[in-house]
Amino acid sequence: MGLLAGCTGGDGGEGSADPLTVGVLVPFSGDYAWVGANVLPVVQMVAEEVNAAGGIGGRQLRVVQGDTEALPDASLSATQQLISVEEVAGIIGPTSLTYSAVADLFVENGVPTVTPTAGTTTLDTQGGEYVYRTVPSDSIGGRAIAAAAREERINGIGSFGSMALMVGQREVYQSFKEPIGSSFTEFGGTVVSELDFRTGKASYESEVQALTDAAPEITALVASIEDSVKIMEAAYQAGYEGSWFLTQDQTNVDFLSQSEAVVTDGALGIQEAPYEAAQADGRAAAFDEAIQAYAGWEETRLFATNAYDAANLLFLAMHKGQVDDGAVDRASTAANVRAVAAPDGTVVTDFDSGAAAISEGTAVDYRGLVGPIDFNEFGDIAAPFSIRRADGDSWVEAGRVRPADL
Amino acid sequence: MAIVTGWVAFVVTVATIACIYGLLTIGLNLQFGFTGLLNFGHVAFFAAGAYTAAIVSMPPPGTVPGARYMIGLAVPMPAGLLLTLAAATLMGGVLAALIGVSAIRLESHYLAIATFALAGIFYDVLVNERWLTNGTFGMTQVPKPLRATLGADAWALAYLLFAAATLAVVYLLVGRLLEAPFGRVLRGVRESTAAAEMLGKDTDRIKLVAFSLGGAIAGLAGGVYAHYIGSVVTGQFVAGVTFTVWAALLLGGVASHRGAVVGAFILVAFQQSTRFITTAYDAAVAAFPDTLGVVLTALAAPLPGHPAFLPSVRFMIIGLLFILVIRFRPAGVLGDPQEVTVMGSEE
Amino acid sequence: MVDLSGLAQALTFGLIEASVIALGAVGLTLSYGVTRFINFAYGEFLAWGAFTVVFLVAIAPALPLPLAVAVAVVAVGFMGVAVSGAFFEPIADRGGLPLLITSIGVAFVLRYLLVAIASTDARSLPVPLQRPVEWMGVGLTPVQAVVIGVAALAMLAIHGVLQYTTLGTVMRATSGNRELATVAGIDTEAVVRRTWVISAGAAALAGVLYTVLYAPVRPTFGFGYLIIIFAATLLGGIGRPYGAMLGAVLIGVTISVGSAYLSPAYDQAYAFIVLVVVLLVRPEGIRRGTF
Amino acid sequence: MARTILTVEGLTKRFGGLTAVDAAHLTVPEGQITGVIGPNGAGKSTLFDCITGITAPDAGSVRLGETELVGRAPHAIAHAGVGRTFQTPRIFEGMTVRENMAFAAVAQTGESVVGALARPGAVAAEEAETDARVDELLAFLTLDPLATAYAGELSGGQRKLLELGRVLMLDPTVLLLDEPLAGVNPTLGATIVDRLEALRTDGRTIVLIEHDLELVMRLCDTVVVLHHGATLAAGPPSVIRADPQVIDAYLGRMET
Repeated sequence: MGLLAGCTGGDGGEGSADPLTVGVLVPFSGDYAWVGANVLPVVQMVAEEVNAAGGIGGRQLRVVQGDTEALPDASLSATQQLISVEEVAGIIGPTSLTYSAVADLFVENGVPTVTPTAGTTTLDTQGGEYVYRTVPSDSIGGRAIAAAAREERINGIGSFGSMALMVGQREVYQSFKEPIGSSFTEFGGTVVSELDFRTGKASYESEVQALTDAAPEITALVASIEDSVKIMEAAYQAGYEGSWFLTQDQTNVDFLSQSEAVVTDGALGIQEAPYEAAQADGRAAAFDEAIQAYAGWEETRLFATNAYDAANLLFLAMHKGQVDDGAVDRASTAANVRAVAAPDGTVVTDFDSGAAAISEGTAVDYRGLVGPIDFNEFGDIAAPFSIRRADGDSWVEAGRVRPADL
Repeated sequence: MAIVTGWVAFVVTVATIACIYGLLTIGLNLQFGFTGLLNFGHVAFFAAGAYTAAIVSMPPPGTVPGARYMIGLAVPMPAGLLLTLAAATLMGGVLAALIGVSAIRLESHYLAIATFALAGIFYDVLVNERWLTNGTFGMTQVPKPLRATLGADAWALAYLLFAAATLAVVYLLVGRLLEAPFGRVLRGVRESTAAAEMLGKDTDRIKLVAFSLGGAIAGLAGGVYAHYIGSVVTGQFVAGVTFTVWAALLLGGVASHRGAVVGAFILVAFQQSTRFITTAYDAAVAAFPDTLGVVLTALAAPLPGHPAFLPSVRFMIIGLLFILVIRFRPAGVLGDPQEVTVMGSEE
Repeated sequence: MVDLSGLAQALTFGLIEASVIALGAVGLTLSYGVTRFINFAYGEFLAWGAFTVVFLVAIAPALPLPLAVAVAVVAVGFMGVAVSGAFFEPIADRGGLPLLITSIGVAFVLRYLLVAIASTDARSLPVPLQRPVEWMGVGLTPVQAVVIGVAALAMLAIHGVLQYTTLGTVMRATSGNRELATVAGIDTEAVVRRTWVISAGAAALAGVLYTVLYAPVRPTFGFGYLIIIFAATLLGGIGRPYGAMLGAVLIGVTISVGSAYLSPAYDQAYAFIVLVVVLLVRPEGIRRGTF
Repeated sequence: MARTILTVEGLTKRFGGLTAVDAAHLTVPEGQITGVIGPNGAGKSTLFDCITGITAPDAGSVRLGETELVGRAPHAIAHAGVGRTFQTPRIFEGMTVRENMAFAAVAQTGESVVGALARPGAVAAEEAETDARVDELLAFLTLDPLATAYAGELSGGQRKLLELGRVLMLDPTVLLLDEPLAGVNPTLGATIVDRLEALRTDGRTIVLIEHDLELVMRLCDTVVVLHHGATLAAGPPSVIRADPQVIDAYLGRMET
């Protein structure tokens, strides 16, 4: 699907009818190819919906892949390809892995960039003019984990006093460590041990031995699905009795299917809480159904909702530029991303309703699947978190953490 | 400064990366092409240079939020650029000398494995020793000299010229070395270490000098890379880089000084051009929706649709490149078959 | 609950991993015997073996695991012959260096062909998760015991082939010197083919055992594990199957004890350091004697 | 009696169970050709390997004039003045004949990185000097027409001549030649013998391993006979030819 679906077939004619290009700048090869596999279909689906409704200013949207390979030099040429050759009007991406290598190019070329995946804390104090994100920062995510671990009323198991931090040696995981550790201490808990481990190892017996020696009540395990399965199974074999707290990467059905209930049952996880409003009016369910059909998934994958919101925001911003100044350009689109999400506008929840309202000249407030999408000065969003507990091969919601609580 | 837009901007980026790979290939050619030292750990010297340049030029830890590294000498730019590049070159050479002193006497197959293993150890050190390399967060504030004053487009062009000039200078210096008796001694050591030894040449020292020089040039490439990308992270220094440089050398021509640089440019151009396969495919289907579109769709239909499919095809092509060059054109594009007896017959 | 700390347990974990390394090292050393080059594509046979079983189990869940493994071992065995015939034999007379560099290319082709088919997702095998049982003072799960058993049986089988079959004698003769063997009237082409079947088959079995022990695995795990297999092969003395077995035990124990008592983040490094030291001190390996 | 230039005493080398060289002793008079003969496996090549440092002897000493050579690296021994050729010539096939010869020129500024880059003048001068010497030797060895050919294209005999020329570039005090005539056609063989005699008259000291006993007896001033790694006998050809031990162990067959 991915190979073919890339083509949204602009009509190739000259003048205003030539296609409006949007770049998806994430890894499509290497260990992180799954990120591209999760994000691309969502952006293509939304783009096809927009094109079906006549596109933006009569111009069809064209989605182009920029493969960063999760390598700095490859991400630089991928970004240059999107900005200079494809002349994209906006970019969905990049991930935390290559953000710092290419951030300069976004700002210099004034390219509106909405990343659905980069939770890294390095972005906490950057962005906001050209770079926005529809995924909450790891610092908020980490704080929510700490808060949930301390409150039985949220996690439904117990108020944990001692915690071990078991974190993979990659920026995308290390970015969680400080927020979880400091918040947990701030909320009155004690961090009994910090274990950084090399990712992608064959087995983790020694690391688990160190964990069982520390004997924490709960372990915050920040790692990939495959490493988490290995660690939790090794811990089960070593007789580890404590609980687990996992991050968004692992809180999904795919993770549960890779191990056995006896290991995963009772493990706590975290996901952006499906926005009550989105759940109440059935949008979340409708999206799940649509994307699972479109991309052939059995379950809505990680970053899918974030990518949905990112795409809608970007296209609405372009549409606003088209309506206000009769043309889509990078500078206006960048400013419009913030405008179309401003809290004071009338609430809209998808491109069609949003575009219609904008065409009539009313200010809109886009509210997505991930949350209300109200950007702070750095282009970050706060989102409510759903704390989940593994039960057999599915996750049960144990409680909620609102941004206000943190 | 609107000159660097559109295709030009992309080509400027790709050309700068090609210059950096050109330096790496010259270094490897000095080690393998001319001296017969099978180095499968070239990326370690590249990384040593990049990290040294970062450590010498990065701001001190206190000023950077969340810094885990301890040393940041904040050498002022742009004056300090030569200093950081010199340090990078020196560190690449020192690391190569350290590895060389222990491994140089090994027979070529074992040297390949030893260098491959030592590069693996060096990668683990980069990831684990946070005090030095900031761990997997990487050194992300490496200054880009004159970046503020020139603005993006002009700077991109200026840095390309700088990288090309560095490549040219290294090319000329190494070229002169290779024409001098030094080059002749290397080739003799490559052909038969025993005979060279019998003719009074201290072959261990010569191999060590060649290996260290190759490592130093790779270190310099690391320095040029660090100031270009502005961030040095462990994710960049994987074994794939070593074998990309090997592919460039084989393509260009083993033991051909010109071939090494040409090979690097050809390979980088090939790698970057495969980015456009999806767009070219879309354009082709869009342009001829009925005839070609049907054929292409039919062709593509059975292929697995997951996005990792296309990039894996690219790597398979690079693999085939290794196989075909060795089998049908061991001398590579510009290599001289006469010269490359080492590829033809065992000592 | 079994206490999994202490030296005895570290040695046990080392032996468990050694059974996988040994199979790979013996396979590699056998093919080195008749081809005289270090094959950097060898790790991909581990991955192909593992993913063939994953694929077979996926399309035919009813198929018992051992049968799927057997099919995979045979299939990858013949794949080894095909790869050798296509890429290595045509330039066999050109000496070890071109073959070694070609094997890098073959490694890329095999690895990314597998990625193209299976994508980069991590997969596992339907193996029950068990808690270790106390056995002579150390903890061992039945699955781990089976893995050691299977590896030992496979090694015994290879030993049997080498010592008590005509193929074995001919293989040992050819591994000494291929030209000499041809002159002595041995059909070396056939011997090389049969050796590749055993060598690639052993790699496939090693890959399956690796996946049983260390699931989930990605299709690129073979190349990463190559250097551990090299360490064992060279430690035992290149071209010596019995040396490779001994080398595998030493490397497995080194990694496990090193991880337990030094830092687990440098587990690969311990195997590398042992390898480099051996290369410098005794390039011909620790095991005296010829074959 | 000519001065002894190279003395080998009690030289022993064992490979596993086999004693390849067994307390061999050898004195090489200056300015003469010394022949070393003995059946295959008598340890002749191993003797050369031990003298030139390629294999470290288990016991014994090798003295060039006053300096002890055992334990020094082959390149140091070569520098000390011991030049050597191999049974099968190890020429640099990927380089031209001229480059093969120029390779052996003694340590030049151009061979060091700094020298090659910083002192082009000195390098050029040395290169000119080397080229002159190369031309002179190539002419002496009748190889001048092949100067620019790749060494890989030479015939067996031409390779022997090239290896001889290459080692002469070192201007060695003692020249160890390992079967310089093996596999060489007679006409080229005659040229080689003629050149060896010219070298002797030029005062060069040569030690020669050769199987052609008739040639050895005719060419060499002294002959040393090795048998199972030990020195069986040494002396002028006439004495050796009549020595009962040698006849019994080695020459007996040749007489009939």
